[in-house]
Amino acid sequence: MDQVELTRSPIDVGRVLSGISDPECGAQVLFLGTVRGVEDGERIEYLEYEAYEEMAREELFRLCQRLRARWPEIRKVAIVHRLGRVGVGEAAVLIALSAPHREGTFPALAYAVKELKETVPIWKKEVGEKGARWKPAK
Amino acid sequence: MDQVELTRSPIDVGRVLSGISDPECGAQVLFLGTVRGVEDGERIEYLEYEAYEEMAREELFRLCQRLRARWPEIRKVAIVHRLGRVGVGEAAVLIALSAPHREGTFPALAYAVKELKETVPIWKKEVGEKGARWKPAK
Amino acid sequence: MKVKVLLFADLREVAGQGELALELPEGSTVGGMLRAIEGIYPALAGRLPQVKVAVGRRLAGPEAVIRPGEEVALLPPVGGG
Amino acid sequence: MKVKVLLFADLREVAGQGELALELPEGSTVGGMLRAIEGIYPALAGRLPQVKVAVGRRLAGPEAVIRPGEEVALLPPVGGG
Repeated sequence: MDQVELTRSPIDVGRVLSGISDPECGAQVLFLGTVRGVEDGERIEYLEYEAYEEMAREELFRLCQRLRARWPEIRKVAIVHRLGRVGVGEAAVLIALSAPHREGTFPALAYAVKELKETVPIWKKEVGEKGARWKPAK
Repeated sequence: MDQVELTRSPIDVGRVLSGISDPECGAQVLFLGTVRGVEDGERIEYLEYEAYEEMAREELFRLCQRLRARWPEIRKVAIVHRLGRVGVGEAAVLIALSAPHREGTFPALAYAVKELKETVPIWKKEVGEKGARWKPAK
Repeated sequence: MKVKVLLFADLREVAGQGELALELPEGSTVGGMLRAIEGIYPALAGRLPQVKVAVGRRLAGPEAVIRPGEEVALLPPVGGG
Repeated sequence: MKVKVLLFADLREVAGQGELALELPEGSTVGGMLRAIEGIYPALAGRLPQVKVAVGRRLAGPEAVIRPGEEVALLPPVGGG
């Protein structure tokens, strides 16, 4: 079961964790990407996310399919990404998954984060004291 | 900053995540180990955890030190483990850590979970429909 | 044929609009469309080499043919997360 | 010297008590203590080969000497998480 969400509201981690719980699963792993207050010495005010929403949702579901193809033991996946303005310290992205046992969940989570950053049409504008710039994935 | 806790109360994930947040950290990862309802086809009623509490706390702090030695970029670590009776679906253990960037956080989390299971004096009695047994780490 | 091309992020800002309305010959490819955009919107030209193109919400290479009515989008380097 | 030995999990259940009170010669080692326990508590003997010993809350090998007043514990295979 894949849950994919693009939202302009703060991410509710507890709700997402409840959503991936499963009586057959003993392992849940979660990545929470938050907005850093300083980048290369510059004080950051906020990030502004923009997406090609319809395609981003489809790419996120395709990412879930690739995850399940490589790690078939995964039971539930949830990916939530913020859009619009996200302040320092706030969560911009959450990826969580559950499986009966923990083996595989850590590389699966790492893979999911990397693929999200590299393949999903979402863009991030960083607004700091020196101005604003679009920041592609490193 | 290392937070280590042995508790007989349900684990509050939100509180732990708040505790590891840091304005310099963009990456938080979390492992939540929950009680499965079925083991090898047997319906499980609950787990009962017991610890050599003083030593377990010390071992958990030593585990945090080993983590930081291998992944110096880690900023905050939190490890919470339940003691006593833990019902099916409930979280028995939570490990969370934060770092400026995500690289390293996934293997660090995997290492922390493995080390916790193998080196910390905590024992688990599984109580199911066929009876009770002490279960060492696999 | 009329083709609507969606723009995002810095492309959208540079163009000052979220979409381009192009008139292309039937059977045009993605590569042909990019050359047309280069000619019509010189402000975008310098950024096009880094851009990926989605046709029908799927990445498409330069040889891909654009069919009438398909949704086309120019994707600058992504950076979610 | 008197040595208090903490028991946990199945060892605690098999012994029917959470600690053993031993009287050992000064300078006894962990290995010597285990042999003494084997003799005094035959019910525990079969489990001792799998047991690790903590002295002063640190794992200690069979040659380690137990000093008076130190906290000693028998640790069956652990299984947290």
